[in-house]
Amino acid sequence: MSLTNRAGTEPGRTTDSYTPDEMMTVAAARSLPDGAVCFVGIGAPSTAANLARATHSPRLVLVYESGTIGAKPAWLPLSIGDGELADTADSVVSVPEIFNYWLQAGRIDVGFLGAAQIDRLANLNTTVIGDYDDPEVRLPGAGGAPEISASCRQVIVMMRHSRRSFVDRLDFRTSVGFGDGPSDRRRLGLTGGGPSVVITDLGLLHPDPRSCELTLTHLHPGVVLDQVVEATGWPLAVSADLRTTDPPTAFELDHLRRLAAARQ
Amino acid sequence: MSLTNRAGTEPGRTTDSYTPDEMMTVAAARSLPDGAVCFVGIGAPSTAANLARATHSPRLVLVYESGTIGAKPAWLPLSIGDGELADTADSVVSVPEIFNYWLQAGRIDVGFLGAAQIDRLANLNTTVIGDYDDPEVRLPGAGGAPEISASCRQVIVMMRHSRRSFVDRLDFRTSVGFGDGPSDRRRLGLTGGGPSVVITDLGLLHPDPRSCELTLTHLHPGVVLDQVVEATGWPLAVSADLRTTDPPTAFELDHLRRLAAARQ
Amino acid sequence: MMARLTSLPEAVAELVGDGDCVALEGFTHLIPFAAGHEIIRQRRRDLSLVRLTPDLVYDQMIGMGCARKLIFSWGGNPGVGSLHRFRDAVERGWPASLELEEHSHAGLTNRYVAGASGLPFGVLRGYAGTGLMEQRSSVARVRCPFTGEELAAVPALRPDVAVIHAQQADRDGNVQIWGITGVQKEAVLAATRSLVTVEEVVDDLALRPGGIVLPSWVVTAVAEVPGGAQPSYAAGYSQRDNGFYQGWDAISRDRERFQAWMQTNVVERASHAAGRL
Amino acid sequence: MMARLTSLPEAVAELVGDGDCVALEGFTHLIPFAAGHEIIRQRRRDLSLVRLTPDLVYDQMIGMGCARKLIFSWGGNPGVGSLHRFRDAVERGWPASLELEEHSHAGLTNRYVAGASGLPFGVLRGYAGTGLMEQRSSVARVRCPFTGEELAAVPALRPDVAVIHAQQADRDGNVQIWGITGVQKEAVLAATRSLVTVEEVVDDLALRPGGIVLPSWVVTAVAEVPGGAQPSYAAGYSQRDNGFYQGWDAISRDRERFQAWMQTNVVERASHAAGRL
Repeated sequence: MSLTNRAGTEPGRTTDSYTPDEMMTVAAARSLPDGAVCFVGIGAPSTAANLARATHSPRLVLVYESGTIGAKPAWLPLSIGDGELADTADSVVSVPEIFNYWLQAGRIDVGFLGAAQIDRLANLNTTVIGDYDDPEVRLPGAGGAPEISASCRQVIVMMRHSRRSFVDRLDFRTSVGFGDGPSDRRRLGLTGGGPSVVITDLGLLHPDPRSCELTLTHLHPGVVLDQVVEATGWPLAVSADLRTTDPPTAFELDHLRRLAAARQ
Repeated sequence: MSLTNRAGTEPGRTTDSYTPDEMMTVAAARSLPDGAVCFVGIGAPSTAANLARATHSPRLVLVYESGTIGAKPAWLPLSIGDGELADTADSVVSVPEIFNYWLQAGRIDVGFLGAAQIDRLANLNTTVIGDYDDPEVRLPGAGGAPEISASCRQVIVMMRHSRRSFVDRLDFRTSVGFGDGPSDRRRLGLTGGGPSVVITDLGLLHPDPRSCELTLTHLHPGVVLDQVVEATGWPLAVSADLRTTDPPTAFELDHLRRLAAARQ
Repeated sequence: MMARLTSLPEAVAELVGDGDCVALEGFTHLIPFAAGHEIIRQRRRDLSLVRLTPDLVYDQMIGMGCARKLIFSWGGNPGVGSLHRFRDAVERGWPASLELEEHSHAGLTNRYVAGASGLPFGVLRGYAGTGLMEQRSSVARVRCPFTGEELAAVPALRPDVAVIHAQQADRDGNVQIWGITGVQKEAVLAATRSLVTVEEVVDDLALRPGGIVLPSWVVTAVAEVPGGAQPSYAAGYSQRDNGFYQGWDAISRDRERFQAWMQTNVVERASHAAGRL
Repeated sequence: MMARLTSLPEAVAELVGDGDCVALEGFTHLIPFAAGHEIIRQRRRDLSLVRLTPDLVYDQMIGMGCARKLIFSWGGNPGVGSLHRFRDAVERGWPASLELEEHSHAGLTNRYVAGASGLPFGVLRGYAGTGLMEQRSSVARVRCPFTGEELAAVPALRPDVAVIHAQQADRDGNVQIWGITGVQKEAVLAATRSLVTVEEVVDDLALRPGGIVLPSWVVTAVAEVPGGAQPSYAAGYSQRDNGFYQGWDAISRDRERFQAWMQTNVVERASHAAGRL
């Protein structure tokens, strides 16, 4: 990841360079409206959600699968079970309760997922690379992902864009995006809306309203279309109205870096 | 209830008269071994369990369906949800938890039940007298009784003995004792052992080991067999080895009355 | 969506409609009497009332003609005896006939749990061999796909409105309950709308031992009603008025005496004094 | 039957046998490291290990050859990356091959819940459309008798032994946990036997905010092991040693370095010092 851009400027402040990962995190944070209830995994999603909370969404509700509801961490936790999450939460419930009463019941507006592989219908693999019984790489597995994917009103996927991860065919389907096509979520009884956006270090992809196929809608500043096509393992659909993402503001970058510096 | 007897004596103490209800309560208390876990309803069972705890079973564990586990009330609560139960409990859990994790899972040694009607196989009615759709008396209903009856290792039934309550045929079967016969509990998938004894104000009835039919095994002091036969709505089976219950000791009566006096 | 802090009359006017399925839950502790009285004052009709342990407040609502149906598992005056208004409705159709759907505690509890969990049904060991399988209890059988065992299935319960009383809320509408918490969390999570009356609105909702919190965004409205659970109680705030429960037996036995008592003590009482009996 | 207060080596010797199905539960918080280390020292073999989030202690047990099978839902080093010993076992069969049964968190959680509830199976919305339906995940389908919907069914989990770490027990063996409590209550209630290591045995088990209590009579043995959850943490007693989790990545990457580290820091360490890494 050597790509570096110049951020947008604020009057009276020196602009700053930023990394593609920072652009990805800022784009994810922007997608979280104030007051939304987010089911947050550790890593980039947690950073994005806490950035949103520190900037435009002070009333964002963070729910971690460890059972902490309404956590307001002052720094970024390393694990989803860090004491900081429990100490600052409105309520801490058991793991059965978080999955049955809160996630499965459809109380979560936005779920975040990452993955090792994604396909053009936003199905995800976090289980194995290679054959299941003789894997090349054994990944951590499902965790909360299948039910986050099934039950949240919308799912935001955050992944670095590369040919190894944006694949024509998953080695294993851990979580369902749109399955085999537009009617599949309904057929499978999945109550949530499915992936609403895939945010990468190169741009944004949205599912086509009709086919559900992921379609490139935004390039991040400085990224050219060929880069994204090259980094995608299937013939990439591109929006006729391809736009450029607004670069991170100094305000956003400042908060993001303060959060990162306070990481425990 | 006008029957009155003389209690057993303790050296140096004046004996005391006692009521049939006191005899019934004392007999029930005696049936609770120390350390047993009891699921206790309000009224006579709660009195019996607290008497046992005050006398020979100091480590008896009282579980009330309101979710109080290990309650150690200093006085007899009027309701199963009195604050005294929560304040003195080892743990207070939700109602779903008490029924699913504690009762249904088979963690309770002894359940107590009463009823408006009982039949010879110790099935109980707490629902209606008369026709269900046009009842003569609408009773409170099932409460926790069906699952207490299904899941406790043993069930102790406490009822005043009368022809109106010991009936040939129940108006409604709210809780299963032995159903229609010895193999019925297994057929119905009931995991607990079923009723072990029926304690009345006249004597004790135990299910026959083979037929499961309730059999009179003990008369309380001063009660004669004809009284019990007369108060039973079916041809009563009587043990060949019919015994007399030991009368309440002064020690037992003293504790029982202290409990009753401290009732809130 | 955060809970709105409002008054009890406004909350009832907005959230409880004629014909609704309404669960005023509370297991001996924290029974929402004041809210029930406000529903009576606002003359709601044709309600389907749900509760594990309909006690005095449901006896009052039934006797005042609010209810068309009762979904319940134990309808008595705990430690005292019958609910005479409930019995009068069932036995003699006064003031109106009352449709019953009855369960065991475990069965009705698991209806709430299924509703709170977003499942269409719940599974339990229960009902087998009892008359409850047949009596409008909405119970079915389901077979374990692993062992072949048959178990009871109950349909998820999703009331239109859940009404509970709690000790505290903060100004954002987060609610805390402690002591015997019953099935109230499940009732709120299973319902489409919810109203929580509280003893006190506090600045800081410090978690108590045994406390559970309902976050503001799963509660529709919060109304401060000190004493709103009387004659039941709110641990940390009041004691159960056992004398009232015992006295209710005589008041409720007679239709005229009941009506006179309700007129004086509920109907003509200002809403803000609700619960202060 | 009350829990016995005993030492960790005695409890492991008595309660954990070769070939047992063992759940050392803990969701990031309160992970029973000391008990896992004692199991390693006592050289248990052929264990079926169960846990939602097998982390470093399972990586260590797998690398030391204790496990035959792993039932799990997420096997990584949280916030850091892979569990290298787990991967080595799965990818290259070192030190032995490892049979896998894998679930989602929700699925494995509901296996515990069914076990704790005395039900043969649990029901959830899950697995539909995923590869987990096929991969030895022991998942079946069940149809709602009311709506006709198909849902996932998972078989009840009943481990031979559950092992957890808690903050406190009293001298009667009643146990209190607070903070993130995960699925530990369900694991203990689902298991045939249970071992609880605690930070401290106290005279008076005063209930804390957020605290849950496991009564003595559902616990088999309690052992006082201060620091027994390190490098994870025990709220109120210690902080999570995030540096250790990050450092484990390098230690565990290499078989020899791993073995040397385990020899020095676990195998040759006296049991009473367990957990004080």
